[in-house]
Amino acid sequence: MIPNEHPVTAESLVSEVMRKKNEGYRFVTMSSVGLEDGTTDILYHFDKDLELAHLRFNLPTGEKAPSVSGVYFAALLAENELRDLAGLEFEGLVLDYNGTLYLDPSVETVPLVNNVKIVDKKA
Amino acid sequence: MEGLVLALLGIILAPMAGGLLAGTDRRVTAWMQSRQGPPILQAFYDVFKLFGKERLMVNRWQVLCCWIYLIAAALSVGLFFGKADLLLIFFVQAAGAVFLVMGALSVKSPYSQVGAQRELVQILTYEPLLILVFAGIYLVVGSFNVGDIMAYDAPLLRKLPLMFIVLSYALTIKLRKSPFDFSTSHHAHQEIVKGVLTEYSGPALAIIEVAHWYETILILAVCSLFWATNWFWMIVLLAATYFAELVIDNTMARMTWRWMLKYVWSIGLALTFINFIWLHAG
Amino acid sequence: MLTFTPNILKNLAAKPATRKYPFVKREQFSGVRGELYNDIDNCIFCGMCSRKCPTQCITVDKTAGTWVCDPFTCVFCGICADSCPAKCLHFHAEHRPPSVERETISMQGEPPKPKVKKKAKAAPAKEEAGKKAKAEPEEAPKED
Amino acid sequence: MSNRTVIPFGPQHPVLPEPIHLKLVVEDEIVKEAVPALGYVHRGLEMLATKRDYHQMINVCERVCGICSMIHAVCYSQSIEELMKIEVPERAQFLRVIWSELHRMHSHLLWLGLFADAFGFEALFMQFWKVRERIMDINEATAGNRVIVSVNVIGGVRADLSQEQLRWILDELEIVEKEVKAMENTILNDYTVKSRTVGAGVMTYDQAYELGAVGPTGRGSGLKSDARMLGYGAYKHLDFEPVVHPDGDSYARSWVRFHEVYRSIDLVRQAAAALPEGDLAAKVKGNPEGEVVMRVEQPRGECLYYVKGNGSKFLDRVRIRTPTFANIPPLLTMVPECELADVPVIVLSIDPCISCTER
Amino acid sequence: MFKKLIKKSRAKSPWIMHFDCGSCNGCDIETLACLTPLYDVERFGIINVGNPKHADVLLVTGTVNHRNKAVLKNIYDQMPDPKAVIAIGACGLSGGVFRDCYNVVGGVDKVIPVDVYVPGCPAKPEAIIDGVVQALAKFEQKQAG
Amino acid sequence: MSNLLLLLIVLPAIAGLVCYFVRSSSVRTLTVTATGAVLTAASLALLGQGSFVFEASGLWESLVTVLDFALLFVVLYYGFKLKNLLIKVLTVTQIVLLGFFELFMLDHGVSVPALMGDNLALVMVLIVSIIGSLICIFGIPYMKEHEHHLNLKKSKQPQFFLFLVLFLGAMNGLVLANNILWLYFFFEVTTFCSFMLIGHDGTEVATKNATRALWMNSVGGVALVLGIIFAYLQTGTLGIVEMLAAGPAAGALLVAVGLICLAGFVKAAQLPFQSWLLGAMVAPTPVSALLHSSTMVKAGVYMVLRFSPMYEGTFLSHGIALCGAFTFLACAALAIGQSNGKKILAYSTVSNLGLIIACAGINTPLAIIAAVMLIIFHAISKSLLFLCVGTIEQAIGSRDIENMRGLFKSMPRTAVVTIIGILSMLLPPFGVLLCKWMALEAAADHLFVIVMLALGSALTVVYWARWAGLLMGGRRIESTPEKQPLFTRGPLMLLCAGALVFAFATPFLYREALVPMFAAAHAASHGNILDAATGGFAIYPFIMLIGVGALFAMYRALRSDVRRTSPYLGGAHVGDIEDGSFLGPMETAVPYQASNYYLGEVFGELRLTPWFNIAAGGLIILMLGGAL
Repeated sequence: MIPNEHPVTAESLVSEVMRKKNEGYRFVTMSSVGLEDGTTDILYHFDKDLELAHLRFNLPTGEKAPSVSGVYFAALLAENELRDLAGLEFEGLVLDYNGTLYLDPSVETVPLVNNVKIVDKKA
Repeated sequence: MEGLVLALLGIILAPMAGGLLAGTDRRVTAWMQSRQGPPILQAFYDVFKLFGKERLMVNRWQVLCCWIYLIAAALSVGLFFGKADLLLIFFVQAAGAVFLVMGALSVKSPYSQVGAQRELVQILTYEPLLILVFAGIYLVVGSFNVGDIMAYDAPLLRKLPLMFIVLSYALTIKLRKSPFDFSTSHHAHQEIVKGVLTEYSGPALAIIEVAHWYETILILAVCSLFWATNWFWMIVLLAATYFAELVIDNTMARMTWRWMLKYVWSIGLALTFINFIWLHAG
Repeated sequence: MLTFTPNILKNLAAKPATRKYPFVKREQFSGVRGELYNDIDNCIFCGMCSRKCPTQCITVDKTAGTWVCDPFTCVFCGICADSCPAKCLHFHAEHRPPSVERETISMQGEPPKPKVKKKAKAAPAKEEAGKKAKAEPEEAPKED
Repeated sequence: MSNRTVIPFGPQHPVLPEPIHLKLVVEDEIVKEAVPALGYVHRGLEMLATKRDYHQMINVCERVCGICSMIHAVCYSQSIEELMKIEVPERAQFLRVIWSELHRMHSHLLWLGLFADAFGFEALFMQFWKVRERIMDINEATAGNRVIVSVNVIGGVRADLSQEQLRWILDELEIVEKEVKAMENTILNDYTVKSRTVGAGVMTYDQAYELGAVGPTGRGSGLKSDARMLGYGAYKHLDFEPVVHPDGDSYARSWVRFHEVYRSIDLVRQAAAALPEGDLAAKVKGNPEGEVVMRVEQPRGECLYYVKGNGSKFLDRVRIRTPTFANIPPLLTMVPECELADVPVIVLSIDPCISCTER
Repeated sequence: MFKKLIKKSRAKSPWIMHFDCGSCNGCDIETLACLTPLYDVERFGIINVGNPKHADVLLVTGTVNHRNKAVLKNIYDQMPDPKAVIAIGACGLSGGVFRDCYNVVGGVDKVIPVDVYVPGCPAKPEAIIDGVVQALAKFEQKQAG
Repeated sequence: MSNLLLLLIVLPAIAGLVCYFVRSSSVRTLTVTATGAVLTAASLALLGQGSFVFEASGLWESLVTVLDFALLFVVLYYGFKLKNLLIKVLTVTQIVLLGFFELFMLDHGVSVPALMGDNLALVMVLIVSIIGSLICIFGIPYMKEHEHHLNLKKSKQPQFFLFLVLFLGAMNGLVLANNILWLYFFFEVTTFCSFMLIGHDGTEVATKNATRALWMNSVGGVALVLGIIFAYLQTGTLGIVEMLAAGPAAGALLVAVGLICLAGFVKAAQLPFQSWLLGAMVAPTPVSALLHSSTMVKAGVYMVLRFSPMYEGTFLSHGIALCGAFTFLACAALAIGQSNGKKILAYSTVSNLGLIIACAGINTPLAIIAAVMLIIFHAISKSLLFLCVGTIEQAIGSRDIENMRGLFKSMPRTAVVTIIGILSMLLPPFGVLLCKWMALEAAADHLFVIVMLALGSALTVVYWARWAGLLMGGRRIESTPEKQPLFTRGPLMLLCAGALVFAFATPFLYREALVPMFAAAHAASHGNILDAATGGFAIYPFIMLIGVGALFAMYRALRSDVRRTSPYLGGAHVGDIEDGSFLGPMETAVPYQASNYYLGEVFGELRLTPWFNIAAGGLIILMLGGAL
């Protein structure tokens, strides 16, 4: 648990992010952390006047997360990165590299998740 | 006959002088940058090494083009020393430049293409200036012939000081010095890699380098016409001009071709008009 | 325009700043981590260096008394030297020379025996293999 | 008729020291479209957190980026120290600041040189790099290595500075300041330089804020954001004010970086004057557990670490958000409609560090 | 005679090209530093050409990663013979600290033949100069084609 | 003598009628080919006989007058049919003026020789007969293919070849005319022929452009009629030779000459009248080739050149030089902004005609010789280029030069021929450049003219060089060569050979043919530069050197042992080495795409044309006003 952190759900995520934007927050980045139960936590970090604020979103396995790149353009890079590294998929990504941002097709497993194969990237 | 001998002499000596000049250029540039710099003969080492490399080409047009570039450059120097007509010399030189561009255009490489386009803009910029300089010389001497111009009894610099500046723009462009080094550059850090030269390699590159020496000598020879009455002053003038080129090269950023087209044409034409009017008035 | 002229003219007048490296070698600063070596005589083969090394480039075999380091993987961080309890790991200030083949530093020392009286036997072993770094050429691994 | 040219800018390109690919679509050399492709430097070192223990991870984090390695290590050790509630000795904190600022200086001088090279000013490049060698010498003499100094450990630092060394550093910085000053007129006032940098890659304050620009890239657009204002480490004891320029073009960014060199020299002097006596490192026991988010200011801007420990000596997750990662979206909005010749200038003006970005 | 001249010139004019194959920038800036006034490798006739078609010596820094290996191979193929390859730094030699990472293939010699290995993390400019000098000795003996 | 003239002028008309009425393709082929052969032979024979003066019988005189009016009424008919007020007004003006002149002013008692042949005329006849014939022959397979593309039910070829062949006769008549009324008649015939040919395809654009060509040329017609009337009033003769004999003109006569030159300007599509020639591009390629190289526009420069002795040393001369030089510069600039191959050729034509006219205006012997040589070389090179573009267009379905990138790969022969054609327009030792050289030497005393020529020639280099360059490309040796019908390849190869041979024959041509022809010129020429005298070098060995050099380069290119490699693409090259595609973002291959710079912001056609037209209009007014 980090200070100044709030949980959000799939439904409220985009609106919460929107609210942060309206409050004048700057988008810093997103982090993901795999939990023991197989789900993934996605943390959204924001900054305003050197104060950090965080949103925590728990993404169940196999589900798609809503993309916030429509709200903050800068999120597109972070989301594409998580797509590559943790195998998370985002819905409504403004520029979707579809898992090719970092990884060559010759890398066959999702890096940050154990023993998960990458399925046909090009499709 | 005498002309022929002189021409041959020019064709043989020019690359040696050009190579030495290139070596000196690099050495002095290095000193200006607080470096020790390469040996004076470095330019020759480079060329010999390139001749010993594998022939690696994208297509055969490039070989044709680089050879014609060399032949045209050598021929233009030969014509100059053989005291031919300035405009003819210029056209022969331009033929070589055109072939260099065409060789670059024949390759499916965007860098080469962009370089060729920029080279064309450079040709577009300096060609009229050179013609105007020759016209200025003609107005003073009454002939386009190198022999006649050499025989003229006063330094042209006195009557055409501004045309000499115009010529120095052409010189800077031809030497591929900053701020006009954008179609290709002696330095590696260029947005279009090596521009027109990107796809030439090995012996072809060596040929182009030798041709470049010829061109350098040719244009310096044109500069020398501005003080042809006295050997000593001619050499002083050339040395001073080349040193000024080095200073300019080392104190300026690379500009863009849009800037060059606007700036050089407007300044060049203005200087030309002023000088011509001054000639008419004087 | 030409604002840089004073600088370049000054450079032109002054001596070049170039260090004439392979011909004139500058004295190294003390404490520079140039090349790792093991004072194998003092090595107790505890394996601390091997465990602490972030690149895991050191292999220590306690029973055979070998200390093997892959110099091509070593990142010269100095953690091993800091953590060495016997203080037998050191750095030369001079950098490790380039090589044309893959090599490993392998050193044969006297494995620590629980028994005493090893002093006499240690000498010949040291002679043959203890020459600080014995380069062992190795075929460069080829992939498909 | 389509008069467009498609240029693959990279992955190998002389202007880019690092491999990144930009697909540029140009029309008469005006860039119409720029799409980046990354992944040429991606190593995947975040994953090493599960294979190396948290002490060894410091050396991995140092190698996220060679140029700002010191500051990466600081950020990582501060995260672990916060997780483990370790009190870092004051002297270590000041020493960290000195090396951090030396790193910032050498990074900025390096950048100023590369920037000069981006617009074809080779002599200026050489001069900046000549000055920079003095800082490299300081690094080598004090920390044992020129670039990756490896002075940080969890809980403090490994190397110390003696009084003579400090005096020598200050003397050297005196010379550095003088030599840098001699170039101020050229990089900031020369006609040719200005005509290449002024107006190239303009980003307004609002855009910079919206796109999350950090570091000199943001400060060049008037964004007064600098993680050093947080007062982490010894910065809270030092007098510090961020360097800001309002114009938002490449010139403004170079102005900011140029003046930050002076600011860093000043910080080193302050830190050297206030350097307290004391231990170099605190004792470390146990393993980290819990989550933490840590920010520091790198030469390129704000760097953020998210670390999650699970009580073992291996960490669950290390997430590194580097400044260039944040500055790439701004770059993508700066490049379109510029001239092809300005692409290197604009790309370099954010001081891209691809090895940071991709890790 | 001409052949001898070429051979001699070859050792006096090695044009280098630097390719960063996924390094942390440490070795890159040290390679660049070699060009700058204090080390000035132009003394040996070395120019950084930045274009494989002009280069004689390829300096590779950094770990080779999966996306990069094709690029490295492509560049190497575009260099005209004779050519030499110098791998610089722990990463270029073996993968260094990153050799366990999922996206790291390993040393440069897994993709292209390497002539000289320059160890270091990062390799010091002096070491790089040494490496180039060693490569020249090999390079002089190579034949075109 | 009269038989030869009959052959040259009347035979084409008859052959045209045969083509029209005998609607058989084989007969047409035979007729056209035979006519071409006969014309060539006749023109050579005429050359062999040297200059002459020919008095036509009164019957011919009356016939021409009658035909003249008939033609004008036909044009008037088309004016009504097209509902174009301008054509109507201009034609009526011509009819009225000409009628008034014939009825009330002209003294029919005095007869002047109808035809004459001096050096200039003979050279022109050669060009028209030989090059024109080749183009007509090229037209045979071309039109077949052309109509195949259009899917016509009923062939329009008979009509097409009627006008095409008739054109040759009209041109021969025009250049041989001594009676200025005959000149006017043939002038009108060429106008009408070009109108019919431009509108041949019958599309909306074709009709529109044909209409424009008609009214613009009618402006020329009016100017010519006025010029004739003024000239007649001043000199009292209709014979051109007689007028020229009177020496430099002054006062009102100068205005008359100015008007005739204006008519020439219109014919030669000088600014601001260039739009009709550009519009003519819609016609099938043989028409464009004919209009641009050997007929029509050459009629314009011929007229300006023909009357050059009359305005020698006057202000009008300077004005003409300025106008010509300005057209040279402006059209070269406009050509830079074009990617349509035919349009580039069109602008280049106008530009070169400007140079010829500038030479005429400079009016020194050297300049005049330069002008004549330029007419010759330009005709050869330009016809070659048009035929090449036509061939390429039929093969690749586009005339955009961007689509011709790497054409060498698929059409090696045509590509090489095109490249030679382009090079013959801009490089030494080819004739066009040598003429430009002479022109520059001649213009060195004229400040504004030389500045414009200098700028213009640099612009010329740009648009030619990039076109030639992008035709080149890689090709595997084992791939099959292209196939072409004989009548396509024949003219191409002949013209290409002509361009090469003439390049090497330049000094010979100059010394042996042109200088004696313009004997007076030789004496006065200050730099008989193609001789050995000034150069320190004879041009001959020089040209030999270039030739040997080029051959050596070709030898190196073909022989040398080369390893082929892919182009440099930042290391991201994928696929075949010919391909030039690279691996872009998202693991997708990005195909090669490159383009020339057209500098829309500087050299945009729409942007520049109005200003150029205004400037050119101003210059023409200045020129005519100066004549007063």
